[in-house]
Amino acid sequence: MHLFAAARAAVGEPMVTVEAGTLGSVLDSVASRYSDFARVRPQCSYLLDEVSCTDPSTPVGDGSRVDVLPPFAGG
Amino acid sequence: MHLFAAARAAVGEPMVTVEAGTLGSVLDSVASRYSDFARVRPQCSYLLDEVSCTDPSTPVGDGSRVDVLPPFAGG
Amino acid sequence: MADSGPAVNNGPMGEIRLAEVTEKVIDAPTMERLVEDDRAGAIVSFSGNVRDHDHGRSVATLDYEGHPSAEAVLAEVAKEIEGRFDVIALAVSHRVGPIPIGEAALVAAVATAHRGEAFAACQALVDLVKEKLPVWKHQVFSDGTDEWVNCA
Amino acid sequence: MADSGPAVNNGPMGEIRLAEVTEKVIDAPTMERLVEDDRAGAIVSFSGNVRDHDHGRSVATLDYEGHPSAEAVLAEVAKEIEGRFDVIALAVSHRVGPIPIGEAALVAAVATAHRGEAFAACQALVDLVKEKLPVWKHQVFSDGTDEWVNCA
Repeated sequence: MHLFAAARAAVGEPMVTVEAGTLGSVLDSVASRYSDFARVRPQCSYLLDEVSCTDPSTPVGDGSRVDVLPPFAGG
Repeated sequence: MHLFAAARAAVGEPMVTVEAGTLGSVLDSVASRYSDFARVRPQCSYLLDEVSCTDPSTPVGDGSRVDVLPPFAGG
Repeated sequence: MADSGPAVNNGPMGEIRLAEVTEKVIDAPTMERLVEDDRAGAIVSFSGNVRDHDHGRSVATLDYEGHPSAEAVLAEVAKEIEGRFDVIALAVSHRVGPIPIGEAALVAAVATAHRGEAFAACQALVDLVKEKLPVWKHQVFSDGTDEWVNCA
Repeated sequence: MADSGPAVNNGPMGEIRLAEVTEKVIDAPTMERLVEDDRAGAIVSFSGNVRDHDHGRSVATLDYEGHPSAEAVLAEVAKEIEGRFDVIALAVSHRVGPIPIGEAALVAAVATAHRGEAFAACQALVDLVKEKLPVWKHQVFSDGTDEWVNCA
């Protein structure tokens, strides 16, 4: 799982490795290890292997990449 | 009377001297001398001594200046 | 003001930094630099350029004529926009005389704190210039005919 | 495209002449020159600059972080705007990394035949960049505290 901006700051790492499961389960796993992540999580959107993913029941296989994107603030 | 842009082109002179009277009478006088002015006249606005003037019955005294302004096309 | 050159102010806020009618080339980057300000989050600039075609006809040469009051009117227009919007700084310049194809006839630049206001103020400024400025445009077409724009 | 530098096209019409995410200084005049075209009657440009204050607090330093897909997303955004409006030429650049106060984070320039379309297209382009571009802004305030903008 790749973390960006505020999500990376909350976790303290740009990348963490999590056991396969569903989008919801991998996020739960990160939240249980990094308590600050719970605060950022509700605001984030996700990419599963570069494709936008919103359903927490979506399966996340071994070797898949999840990108955690906090709210954009460009411009 | 000072003529600008299309009004000057219609009359062929940047300035013509007209007898005092009203705004309407001085414009009639120019229109009678320069036939092309009649075509431009309905589109123009007027300044009487630098102040916008729309009422043809407004008196125009000796020495007064009337500016004939065709529709603006700036920008 | 019409005969005394550019009207430049350097007051503290809502500044009109330039409102001029000029026979010289207008440099858009210079206009944008004029409105730069550390408080400004957004600068929107407009450049109205002379085109090689108008209503499908090829334009050969083009001339703008200004009334002697044009610069004073431009200053009033700038002031009205500055009063209507949250403007940090504003600059506007209209060129008169012959203008080569591709060069700017009108450049406006507006700096504001937020972007929506910058777009709104710059567009309103350009619209008001078009409506109020006593300036006329004369086009000569490639076939030798000519017209005063907006004059039927 | 995200890793292969600026996406520059030189097609004949509705051209996207630049859509880049860069760590370098963005020069607004260069962006405007990129969209110049003899067919263009109007060029509207937007420069979103880093401010010294945000919500009344003094900003000391400021950083933008971009997702690896940012440049590809910017190209899509530019294409969508080019499809929605009568665009002659368009250029857009977003800077990432540390940006000094007063310098541009985002510059967009749009050339069209008529002015209303230029304002509408440029504003829509900037709005869509703000909405879609995976870019984040980190501010450090003068009192030493910091925030990720838009993140409660």
